[in-house]
Amino acid sequence: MTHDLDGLLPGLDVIRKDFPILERRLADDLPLVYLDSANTSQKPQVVIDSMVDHLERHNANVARAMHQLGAEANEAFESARDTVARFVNAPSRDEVIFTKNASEALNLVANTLAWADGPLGVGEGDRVVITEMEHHSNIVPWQLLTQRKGAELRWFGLTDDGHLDLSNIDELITERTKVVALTWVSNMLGTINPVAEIARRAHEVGALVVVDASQAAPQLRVDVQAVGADFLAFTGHKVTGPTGIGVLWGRHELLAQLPPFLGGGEMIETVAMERSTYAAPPHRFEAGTPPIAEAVGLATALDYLAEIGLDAIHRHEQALTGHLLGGLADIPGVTVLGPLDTTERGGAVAFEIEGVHPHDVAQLLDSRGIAVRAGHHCAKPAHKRFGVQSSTRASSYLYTTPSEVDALLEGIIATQDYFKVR
Amino acid sequence: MTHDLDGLLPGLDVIRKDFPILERRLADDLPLVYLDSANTSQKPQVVIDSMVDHLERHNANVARAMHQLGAEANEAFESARDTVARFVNAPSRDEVIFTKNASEALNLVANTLAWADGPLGVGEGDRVVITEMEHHSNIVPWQLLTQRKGAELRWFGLTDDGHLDLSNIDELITERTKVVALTWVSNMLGTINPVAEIARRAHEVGALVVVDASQAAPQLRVDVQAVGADFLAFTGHKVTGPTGIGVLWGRHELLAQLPPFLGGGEMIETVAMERSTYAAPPHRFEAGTPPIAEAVGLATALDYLAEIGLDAIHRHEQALTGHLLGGLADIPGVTVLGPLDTTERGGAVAFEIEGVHPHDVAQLLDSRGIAVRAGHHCAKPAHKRFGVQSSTRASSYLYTTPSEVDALLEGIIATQDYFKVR
Amino acid sequence: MDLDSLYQEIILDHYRNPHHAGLRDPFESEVHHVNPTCGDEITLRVHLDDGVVRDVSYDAEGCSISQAAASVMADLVIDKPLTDALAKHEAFLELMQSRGTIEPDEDVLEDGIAFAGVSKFPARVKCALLSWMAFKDAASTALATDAPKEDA
Amino acid sequence: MDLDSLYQEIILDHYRNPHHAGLRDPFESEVHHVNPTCGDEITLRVHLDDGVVRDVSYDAEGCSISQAAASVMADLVIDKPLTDALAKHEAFLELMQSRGTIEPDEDVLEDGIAFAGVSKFPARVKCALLSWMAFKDAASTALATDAPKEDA
Ligand SMILES: Cc1ncc(COP(=O)(O)O)c(C=O)c1O
Ligand SMILES: Cc1ncc(COP(=O)(O)O)c(C=O)c1O
Repeated sequence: MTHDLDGLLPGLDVIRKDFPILERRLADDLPLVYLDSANTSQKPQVVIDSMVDHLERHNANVARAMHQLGAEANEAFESARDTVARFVNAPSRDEVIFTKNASEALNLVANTLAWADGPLGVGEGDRVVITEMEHHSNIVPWQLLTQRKGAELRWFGLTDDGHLDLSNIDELITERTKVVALTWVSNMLGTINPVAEIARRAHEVGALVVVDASQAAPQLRVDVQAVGADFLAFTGHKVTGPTGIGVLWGRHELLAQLPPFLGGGEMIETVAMERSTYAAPPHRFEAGTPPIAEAVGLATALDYLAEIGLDAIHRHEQALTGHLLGGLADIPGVTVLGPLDTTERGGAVAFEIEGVHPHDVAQLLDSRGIAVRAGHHCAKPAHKRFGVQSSTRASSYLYTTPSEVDALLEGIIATQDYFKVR
Repeated sequence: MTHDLDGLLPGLDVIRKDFPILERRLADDLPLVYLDSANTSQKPQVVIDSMVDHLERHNANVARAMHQLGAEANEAFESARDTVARFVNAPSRDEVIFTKNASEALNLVANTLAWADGPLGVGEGDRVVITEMEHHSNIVPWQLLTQRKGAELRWFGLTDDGHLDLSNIDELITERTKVVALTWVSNMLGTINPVAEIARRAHEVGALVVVDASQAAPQLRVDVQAVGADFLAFTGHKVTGPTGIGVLWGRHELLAQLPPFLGGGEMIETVAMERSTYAAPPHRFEAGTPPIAEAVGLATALDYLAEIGLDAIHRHEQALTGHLLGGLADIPGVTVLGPLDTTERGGAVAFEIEGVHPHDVAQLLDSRGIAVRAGHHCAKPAHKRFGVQSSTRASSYLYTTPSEVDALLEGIIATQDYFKVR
Repeated sequence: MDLDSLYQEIILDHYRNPHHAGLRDPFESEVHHVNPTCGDEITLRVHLDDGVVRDVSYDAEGCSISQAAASVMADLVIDKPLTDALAKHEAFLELMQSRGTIEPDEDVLEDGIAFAGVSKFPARVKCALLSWMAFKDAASTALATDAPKEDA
Repeated sequence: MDLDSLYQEIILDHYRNPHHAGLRDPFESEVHHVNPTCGDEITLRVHLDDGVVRDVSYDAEGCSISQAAASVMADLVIDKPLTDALAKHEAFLELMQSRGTIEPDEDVLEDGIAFAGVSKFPARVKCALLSWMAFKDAASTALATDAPKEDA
């Protein structure tokens, strides 16, 4: 099989050397073929090293400490905020809020909108619109919000080929619609949604647009201004950064009007026993000691991605995805869920093998050192829409090689053989 | 000055070698004298190494992954839960919830009590009792809860010598009281509170007891059963663990009755577009990808502390605190805020120097390589109670030596000289 | 990795031809259990009579391990006194938690001994236990209904 | 660490004997600013008349740097046209953000040049700016009141 696909990252071998885990040997001394990057990405040495350096040399609490270590830690933490602001092209660094993951970021928006007085507040009779392809983390917060406030939850359905069904957009996005929350890239179907276009429609009726960029940030250039979002969330561990950190970007004018989310240290202006006043954004939304070493690691990760170039990473993903989709099409009994055209999708490919349950597929592949994900990928409704309970998902990233895709394709055939469905 | 205080940790020199940052040289090539451990603790090499090993060899997402790396990561994460359960003597591992810090843990309790139906819910006319020595993270969540629900917030005042004023306990803890939330050890005054006794009184009226153990966990043996708490929170970065992780322990019977906190992946049982059902505790309260590498680091940290022994650490802290309090008493113009008897306090000592503002004290000390904290230490009400806007706080830990305390005492005298107040 | 110890022929046979599948009347209790991690589901009914498990019927969706486990479980408990059935559950649970260290007793677990290999794959243990947990849950509910007779 | 460049004699003098301290009438606007990190506070009043800063009075609690900055600021802006006062604010802000790289202009900042050393201590920059931020805030509110006269 060919290994010189168009669009692959130049120096892929060198890039792979950045990721120590890729040298791991698994059971039976097999090399690791990691195709679960949409679940979590691997970390380059430089990210790990930056966190180690922070912990070994600069560790202190931030914001509060006057001493040299404190100043260093604070500088490192706040300059991570600058890095994130650059990464998403935010108009202001004060629009960048550090959370613990993308899920907290989305809950932060849903909760503060529930508590907000005035025009931003979501209340009885208001409508929130989501989509059927959302990750649970962009469904459940809105269910909780609408249930608690007596608001209405509606959603875009999906077409058979895995796109958003926008045919009833005028019925869904109306004067009553206060929020439209949707994913930029589906973690199950891989679909890239026309977020800018939907944002434009939502803004026409004055609705707020919340974009879940958890799967977009790793592989597309994120420009919050171009996409026209009001809020945008992503998570550190999927962009080669550490766990324990996520990002919420929000338009400053909106953040300034929202009430606090969690209460505690760092988010206050002044505290008396009777009542407190709150700091300006972003600190208002960052209660307690933030993920400091994690912010350091995340900033290093974003710089690492930016240096390689998001456009180049996207091309790499497209090349691999094309190679994978082509290979899958050649195997009888395999069905892909989601768009088949690589220009319309990200690098996560969910598929079914007739006669073999996804867990058993994943198990067989694992016995060959190939790591994929089996299950509902936190997208039960999208699975239900396609009449399946679960699927197998392979997802590549900037360190993935065509031969790893080939290994997967061979592994699928071996799975069919093992379970005698070929 | 004497360096062989009674109660110091044996092998202190060896322990110090575990902490790479203690070799840091600051400006003017001065050695680091880190006396800000109540703000955040330093990290032993073994904690850093365990996180590096995880990231370099075992990194994968948890719960969802079927492959070998996923099983390893899941095993590491869930066994960290076992370690925490052991550390706090929890009856069940399912009572241990990982949060992002102590602040989130306290907000988790306050929010789920706000949303709970039935007997646990806090509503109009109900009372929440806190104390005047709480950290902002154990004040603001209860202000938000009581304001949002029309409940009443009351608090224990403080005596002049820095203890809780329990004289009006019968008036505060009544049939209307639904929650009593208090700190075990004050981060400003150092006071150790009689939590078990107060918990007993609270339980007599059926109130829930929430213990903020953020300052206790680093230096006292925590036994949730002995203390009689219903919920107990602490934070990773103060127990020689990483940032980005905290712990909420809660009685299983209560957790099982509480509604979810944040919504998203991992916390669900099943999700449909219309509605979802939720997983059992602890997962119900852990939305999204948890702090995995951080849990690994935290478990290593707790094992590290347990190996040295919490009782031995407590004795060490008492020895140093006694030495510091003795030294401060000998310097005219210095006043300590909080109890003067070492048996009644932890290792954080806040003080004032007449005629020099705490920031200027901290600055002078910093120029000598001594790191202390100046400000309100997220305890504004307690400062107000003692008629001060801010204070200087020195806080020791298991790696602190008597000569570091001596350096502080000399630094204080030098500060007085510099500002000509001696 | 010893795949064949996981996918024993007996397991694959039960997977391809599950015994007692489908939902039947009569029953005293019906439960629905989900493995939230992977989404495997089972709806399971128990018919108890005089302390004896007269029928277990189910509708399950899941992997080979979870499907085969349901089939074997039904074989093992149907027409057994509930106490025996629960003892088998205990034995199976212990086997699953053994990480391959226990030699299962064929007299007690019959085809269930084929699952010994599963215990070496921690991620799959939940699959094997899903139907057993559902059975235990349903049986205890049914027991409440059946109680008067048992007392008699 | 060059402590003496931070704690210049001029700064310590202003700290010990702050100019224009205390709250006075008349005033068009009063603001309260807090440095949430350390708790330093200032209540500050501005009296504008015909585009001229007639008085700045304040009640401040804080460290030597923040107290001295308030004193120097009041010296610099009182009896100056508001535009000049705001220009001085800009110059001071620029100095503070310079990390020691700017040579301040004594004609513009007078005693304020003593704060050049503060810019090398990032943690203290906020202290030096607290009163200036309060002044800017109060002045813009006062300006709204004063506006008709200014237009005249
Ligand atoms: C007593 C007390 N409670 C709560 C906290 C909050 O901890 P964190 O900032 O990690 O949430 C702290 C530390 O800052 C503390 O000292
Ligand atoms: C599309 C999407 N949204 C949200 C999330 C949630 O991210 P996290 O688990 O880090 O909160 C994920 C990943 O799990 C995702 O793929």
